[in-house]
Amino acid sequence: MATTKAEPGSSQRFEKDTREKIVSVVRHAILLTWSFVVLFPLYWLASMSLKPPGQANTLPPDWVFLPTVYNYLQLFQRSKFVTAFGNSLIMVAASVVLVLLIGVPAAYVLSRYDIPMERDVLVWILSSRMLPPIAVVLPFFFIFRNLNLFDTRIGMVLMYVSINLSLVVWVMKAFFDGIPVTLEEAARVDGATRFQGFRKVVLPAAKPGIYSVAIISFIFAWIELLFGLVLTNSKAVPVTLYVYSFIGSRSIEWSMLAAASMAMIIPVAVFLILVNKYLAAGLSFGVVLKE
Amino acid sequence: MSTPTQTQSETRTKPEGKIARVRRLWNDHLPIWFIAPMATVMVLITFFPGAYDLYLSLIKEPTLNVFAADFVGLSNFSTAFSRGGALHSLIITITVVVSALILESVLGFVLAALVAGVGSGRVKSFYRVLFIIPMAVAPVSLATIGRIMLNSEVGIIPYVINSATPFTAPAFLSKMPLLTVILMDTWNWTPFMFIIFYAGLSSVPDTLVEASRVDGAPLWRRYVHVIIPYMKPVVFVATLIRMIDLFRTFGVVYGLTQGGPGTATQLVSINIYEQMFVNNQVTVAAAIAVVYLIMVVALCNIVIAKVGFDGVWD
Amino acid sequence: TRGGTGSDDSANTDSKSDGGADIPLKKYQQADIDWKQFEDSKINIGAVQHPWVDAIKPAVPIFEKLTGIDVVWNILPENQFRTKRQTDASTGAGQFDVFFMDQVVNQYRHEGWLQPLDPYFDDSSLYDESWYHPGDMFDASKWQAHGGGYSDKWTGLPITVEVQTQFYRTDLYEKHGLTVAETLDQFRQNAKTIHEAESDIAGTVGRGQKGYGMNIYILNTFLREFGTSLWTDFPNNSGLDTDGTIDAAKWYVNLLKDYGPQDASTQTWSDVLTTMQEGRAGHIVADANLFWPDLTGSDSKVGDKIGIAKAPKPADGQFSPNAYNWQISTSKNAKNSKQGFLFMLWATSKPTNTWMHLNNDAAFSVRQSVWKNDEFRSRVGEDFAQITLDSLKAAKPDPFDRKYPQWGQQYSEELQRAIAGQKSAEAAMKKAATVAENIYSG
Amino acid sequence: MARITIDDVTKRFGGDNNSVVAVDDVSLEIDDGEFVVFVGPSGSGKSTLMRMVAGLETQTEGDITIGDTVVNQFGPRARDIAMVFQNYALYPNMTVQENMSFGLKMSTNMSASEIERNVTSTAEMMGIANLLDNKPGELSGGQQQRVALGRAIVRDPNVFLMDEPLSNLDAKLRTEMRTEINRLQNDLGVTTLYVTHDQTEAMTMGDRLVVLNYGELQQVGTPLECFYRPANRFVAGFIGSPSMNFFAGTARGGTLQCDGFGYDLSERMQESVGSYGDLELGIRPEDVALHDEAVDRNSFEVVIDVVEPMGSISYVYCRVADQESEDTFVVEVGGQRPISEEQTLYAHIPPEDVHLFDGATGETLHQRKLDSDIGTSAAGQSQNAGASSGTL
Amino acid sequence: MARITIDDVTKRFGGDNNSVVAVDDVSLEIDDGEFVVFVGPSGSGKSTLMRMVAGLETQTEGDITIGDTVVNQFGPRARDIAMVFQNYALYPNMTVQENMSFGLKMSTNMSASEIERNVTSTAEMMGIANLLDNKPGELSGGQQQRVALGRAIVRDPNVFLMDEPLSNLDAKLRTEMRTEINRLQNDLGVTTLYVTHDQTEAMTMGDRLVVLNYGELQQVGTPLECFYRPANRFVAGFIGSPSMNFFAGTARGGTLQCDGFGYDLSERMQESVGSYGDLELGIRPEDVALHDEAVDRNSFEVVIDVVEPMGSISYVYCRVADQESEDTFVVEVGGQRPISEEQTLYAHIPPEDVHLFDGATGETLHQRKLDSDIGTSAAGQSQNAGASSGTL
Ligand SMILES: Nc1ncnc2c1ncn2[C@@H]1O[C@H](COP(=O)(O)OP(=O)(O)OP(=O)(O)O)[C@@H](O)[C@H]1O
Ligand SMILES: Nc1ncnc2c1ncn2[C@@H]1O[C@H](COP(=O)(O)OP(=O)(O)OP(=O)(O)O)[C@@H](O)[C@H]1O
Ligand SMILES: [Mg+2]
Ligand SMILES: [Mg+2]
Repeated sequence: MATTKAEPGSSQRFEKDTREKIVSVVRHAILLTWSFVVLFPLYWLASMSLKPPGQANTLPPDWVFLPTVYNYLQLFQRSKFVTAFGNSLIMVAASVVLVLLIGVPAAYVLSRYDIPMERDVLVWILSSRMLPPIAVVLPFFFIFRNLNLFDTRIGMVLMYVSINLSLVVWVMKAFFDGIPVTLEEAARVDGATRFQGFRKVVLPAAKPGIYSVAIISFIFAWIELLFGLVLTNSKAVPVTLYVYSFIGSRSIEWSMLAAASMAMIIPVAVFLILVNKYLAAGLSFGVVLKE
Repeated sequence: MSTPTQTQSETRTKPEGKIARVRRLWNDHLPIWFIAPMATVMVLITFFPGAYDLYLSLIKEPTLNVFAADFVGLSNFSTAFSRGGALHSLIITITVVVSALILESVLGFVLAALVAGVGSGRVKSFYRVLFIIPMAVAPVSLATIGRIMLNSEVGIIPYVINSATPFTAPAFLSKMPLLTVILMDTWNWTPFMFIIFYAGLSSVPDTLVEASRVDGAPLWRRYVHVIIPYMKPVVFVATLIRMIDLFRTFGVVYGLTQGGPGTATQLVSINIYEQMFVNNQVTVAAAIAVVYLIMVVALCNIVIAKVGFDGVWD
Repeated sequence: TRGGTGSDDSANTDSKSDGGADIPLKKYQQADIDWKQFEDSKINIGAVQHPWVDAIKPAVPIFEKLTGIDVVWNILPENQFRTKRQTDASTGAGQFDVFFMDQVVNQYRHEGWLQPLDPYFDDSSLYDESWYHPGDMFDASKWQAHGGGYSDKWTGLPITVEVQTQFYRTDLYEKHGLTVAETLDQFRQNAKTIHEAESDIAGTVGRGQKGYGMNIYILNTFLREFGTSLWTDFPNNSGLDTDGTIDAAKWYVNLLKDYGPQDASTQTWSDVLTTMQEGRAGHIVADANLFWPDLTGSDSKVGDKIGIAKAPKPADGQFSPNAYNWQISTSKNAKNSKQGFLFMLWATSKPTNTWMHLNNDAAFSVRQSVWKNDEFRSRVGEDFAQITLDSLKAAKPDPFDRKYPQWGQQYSEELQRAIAGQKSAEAAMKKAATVAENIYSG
Repeated sequence: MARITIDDVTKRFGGDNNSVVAVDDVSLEIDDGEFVVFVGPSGSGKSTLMRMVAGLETQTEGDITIGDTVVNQFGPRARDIAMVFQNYALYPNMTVQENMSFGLKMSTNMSASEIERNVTSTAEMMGIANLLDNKPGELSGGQQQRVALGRAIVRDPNVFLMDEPLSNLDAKLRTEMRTEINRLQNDLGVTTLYVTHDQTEAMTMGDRLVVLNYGELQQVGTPLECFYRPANRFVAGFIGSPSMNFFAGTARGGTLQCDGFGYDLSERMQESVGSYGDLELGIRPEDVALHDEAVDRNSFEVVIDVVEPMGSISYVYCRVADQESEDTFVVEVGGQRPISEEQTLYAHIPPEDVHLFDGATGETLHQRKLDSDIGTSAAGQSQNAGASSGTL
Repeated sequence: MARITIDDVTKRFGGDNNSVVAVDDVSLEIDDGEFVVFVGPSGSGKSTLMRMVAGLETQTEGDITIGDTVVNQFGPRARDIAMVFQNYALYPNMTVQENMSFGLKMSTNMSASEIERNVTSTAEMMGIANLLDNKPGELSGGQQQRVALGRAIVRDPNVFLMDEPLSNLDAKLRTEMRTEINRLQNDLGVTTLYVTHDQTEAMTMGDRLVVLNYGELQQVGTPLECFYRPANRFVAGFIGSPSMNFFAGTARGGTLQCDGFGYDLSERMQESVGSYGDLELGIRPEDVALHDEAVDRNSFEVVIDVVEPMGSISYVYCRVADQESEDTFVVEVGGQRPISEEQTLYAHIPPEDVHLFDGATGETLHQRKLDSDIGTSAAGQSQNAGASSGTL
């Protein structure tokens, strides 16, 4: 027994180690390839934004170049851009808050109470997402003009809410399904009203779901264009529309466009990094979570 | 014996002030208060535009005055299919939806599985954030920058392909527009599938995977027979939502190709746009939208019926 | 000025942005027009992201001072602007008092969304013919401002005109000993030479992208030069399947397929421009003179190597380049049409127009006087000015009938298909003809 | 502190036509300060009954009174109860401190400092004072359980409700916590309802046991009453581990004829049984004796099937030698006694330890004899036994 | 069927500098067909050791041999084992039939009909034949457990691995399944490793016990060896429920001076102890006698703290009257014996039942006497005890 122990044992271990190493190398090779696929366009975008105007599309490319923040300075000197950017930040953030305020309680009710025809209700909610915006923008234009919502931030906030509400309801319903009912019962026994139980106990427990759906809603609203185009004029113009303004009918300001596009990525990236740790748990759609 | 009412009161019945009464009303009917705003918004954003489109699709000249409207039955629908290219754009849309959905799901899943297996938490976080970023690129930017990057003369991508690989870069936008559009959408939206699948994967119990390993299942069978079925709710909801979103894709494709060359990438949404904003055929556009809505709703119901909510939310 | 979307604060212009205009008010006040009658009102202008906007904006404070009317701009890229304009007009919202008008002019007129300007011209408090000098405008421009010949009333006032010309790389021509093409055959030959001799450079570039203002804008020139026209018999025969059209299409399609960039069929104005700017093409088939400022500007790597010439024609054809005008119009539902008319008048008046062209990089005057102005000619270059003037004088603009957008779109799709190699030029044009005729018959 | 009265309470779940009767016409009085344990198989309605007391479910029929108030219409909030859940139900986002303060904040007007004082002292009592700033996710199972208890205790409620609070703990911890809860309840004297299906907990914790089956009350009494004086075959079989052995048989002429052996009924038994025919004989594993030879007529030959040595004792599974079926019964013997499988021995059932049950209804007909007075005195007042102590 | 050899196996988790040693240099031979039970407190490395045998973890050092093959480099797939998990780990999307066929489909070339035949016959054996078309979600805990077992059995593997397979079941079901697994393992004769922390399972199921603590092997032997002949204080305390009572003391001149009482060491004891000073005396609860009066010098006065009546027996928690601390020890007495709290009695520790341990290392110095030959004969071969039967 002791005869052939040490040598083959260690060599076998070595082999197993190498196998694990190979698996890990292949894994990272694939992940890095995709990282490259993701990063290359982003890198190109960034490099366009950091090159002097006129040098954006040079071929062969200057892989190495002296970066300049000239474009960004230009961008942020244009008061319209700053206004639109701020506009968008405010409107989108407000819409995320509002859509959560509307959607999360509704999702809670859908999860906890017996709703007649629940399935159909859920599909109906999802159907609000099925028509292309282009097909609904005219009716909304009417509503907005008649309700004096045209070219108002409130109007845009409502529009963004309508884009994201179905998503919020679906994701959060699934998430609430995974939170044990005993938690609220404990709160009620502890003397909390149903609402207090929801607000103080269930909501905090739903944090991962809320953060996840918030970031996704944020993104969907942040990149929205068509409603912004048709339903605003000057006061509530979102940043997407401003980005468009670098695309002239005669020429495109490549560097500025790139700088503006990069600037648009930044809030999302920051938000993403902030809620990163919740993302894994937040979107598992009712599959019961491991602790 | 007394049969207490279904809704118990939260507090003992004492003489109550106004505020207390409001509070009681609030708490006793909480579900109604909770669901009412959502229901209101939903009614507004589904019924009104839907009804409007339906109305438009049935009349001759667009007018808001229902009494003056000249109802023409289904003639707008026949125009949509005879001259409006509705069928063609439906086929294009379905092609894009199906292939992009498959690509994004598979890729998203593979990436999620690979990232989930990464040992170090920091590296994991890094990939997780990085892989989501493409979603944040606005369609305007993506389409415009994409066009120039793909440009056969001055674009960086053909340049890199030509100079760094043995292949010759194809003319992306003119010779393989549909594929280019699909790939572009894949770049843009694989993150959505990735993050949801990632969340789903992190919730598969380890023992289940181990049980299948002990049972002798090789890697791919483990995924096919054990992990993916376990994640069914996640897969189902993610693909359903992505499918719906794909059906209404507009910005990126319009920016890239405007539906061309010819009508090679003319999605339904682009067709509706052109009918409405180029041809000024609002009623025909509405007819296409109605057909399309019916189709998507039907499709969703079929998918839901086939796959079922069972095992999704029970 | 305030409000508006887009880069109106300092976009595209460096230092001249802040009301640097210095046109004496006197030049306007000498007109027999009651400029001040709408003091303290406001007009909304819906505009396309276009050099004209950049050029006139610095002068707008003068208008505001002259009239006491506030000007609010809404500036958008062409496609987005169209969407917005259509929404506005079709829903009767009337948010724009003045807006850019293009190929849809007769469609809008036919729908009753457009307001003819003649009543304002007849209003003596608003208009002074002797001061305004409409005779100075090119006939082609005035013709297009009357619904492209479909209306006997003013549909708008023309603001810019652009005409077909050809641009070439002087250095390459010199290197390969080429002469500037006058005929289509020569042009093709030149493209061939450059294409085959230079590895990284395409023989030619041209707009292949579909759209009623895109590829067909160019083809329309050639089909006329081949002796045919659009709507040989309106609305029964579109003229798109005549021999002339088919020959023209064949020539254009083959040229781009043989010596153009690989993805010529998808190229837009900005693609063409960038390709030329980056020095990756020998010449532009023949496109608007308005390429000139950007081709020779600071963003261009070949700025000092660009030559301009008249558009080529078939050996036995008649030189008749296409010309296109933007006009500004007002709608039926606009709330301040009179104020808007004052603005149109002011913006297209001789003093403003001249100032823009002398001081603010404009090069698209609809007034002949500018093209003859020495100061202007020396600023933009003698060649450019002379060739543009000659071309404009011979120009034959497209008639935009009321369904032009619709059939034009499909016609351009067919042409794009041919350029992309999906079908032959002949088949494409025949199909386009059928479609166009069907649109009127069915 | 409060007395609880459950009066003809019935709970049906589901629609009118296909409803499940979870609790079936149960009446029960629980004295102030009493510790009552609900036992019964899974699905017997223990949780439902407790949840109705909590106000988390509304009974379909009947009244529940806490103290002097009929609480039918009150939500849990108004009932002044505290509950400990099987999965602890700690609020995951709050620290231990916050978890414990939550109830006080919600249901009293105490000042923050007062709350803190209470929480700290309770935490000290529970030995979790050093965990106050941790989140539940950072605690072990036992610590979480302590927090859950502490959260209930700090509220100083009228009634404690505990639904299988220990079932997620491992054996060792469970023993520890069991003693702790016992001690606490003794000290605090708060009326307590406790659901379990653990034998040991049932036997050792409560002043009284409430045995439920299919939503129906089977027996209410002290643990020892239920053990020695089971009201019916169900209780006899349910209480005690290993279970009581049952032999079905027919009484004929003073002899109970079972499968494989006959058993002579004593006079006392014959009196109790009267004219019943089909009976079941019940005998606990520890009361059966195994001999090498038959000792009297009531001995019968058995074959040893399996021996489970437990250390100080062994469980021996025997098969009656002459019987037709394969059924075995359990006998408890000393751990050091050498018995091997397939061995043949003689089992003896001492008449004084025998229970007899009606074969059809399961009703108890005859009870074992007892040395002390547990059974006889208690058996009579079984339904309304007061808060007698758990010791003898 | 296979023999398993675990040879100097060590498992470290985590990085090089702050690693956790989960299993520490364990060597073990398991005979073909043997049923070995791993016990030990939580975190002692039981699961880790088993998972290394399964191939789910790779050992850091050492070799594992199954049959004649060193399997270090094989994944679980190649080891021909079947495993039963604590939470069953049934595939929720598959029917029972599919769950049971899955392993066969994956690891053999059997035809579909053959698989079906095997599954059906196993299902019949396990009494779940009527559930074959159900999904796991529709089954009760006990049924799920049966399916999990059936899934393992149907594969006819070399080795069964079971990690606390019964811990999610309630007491009654656990008893049932315990006997069933025992019977099955007897019938099938497949080498089985079984992890548990349940006393009863540990004592009754295995041929041998493997006791682990902090990843180190404490003792390997039959359950009764471990019970009666513990190798050290840890095993003595861990095996048996309630635990053995320990009294720390100092041996001086033939007397062990403990807190509150002195205990005269018998001659045999003094021999075993030799010159050790600090000792611990161990005595099992069932071996202590409680008398009304002192019986000999080794009796001492105790005050009764708590009495837990369990039916046929009661556990009495006593405090040594003269001791300084509040510690109690447990005594098992007959269930009907009337003892009440705060009563004063005399505890007697019979010298023949006493264990003595080294106070510092915990090593066993002196073992109790035994009537039969369990201990003496077995103790010597403790490490390599063959597949001796579990009965005496
Ligand atoms: N919300 C409900 N809807 C429908 N039936 C229910 C509901 N809650 C409980 N039941 C049914 O009522 C009966 C009693 O359930 P209960 O939970 O009270 O049993 P239990 O004694 O607590 O069981 P366990 O020991 O498993 O916890 C069961 O048949 C159960 O299926
Ligand atoms: N994957 C892992 N990473 C790091 N440490 C681990 C891992 N798995 C186990 N450990 C550690 O190894 C030790 C042994 O764990 P193991 O699960 O084998 O214990 P166990 O005896 O099975 O306990 P239990 O009875 O609680 O199941 C513990 O300290 C545990 O924290
Ligand atoms: Mg229960
Ligand atoms: Mg374990």
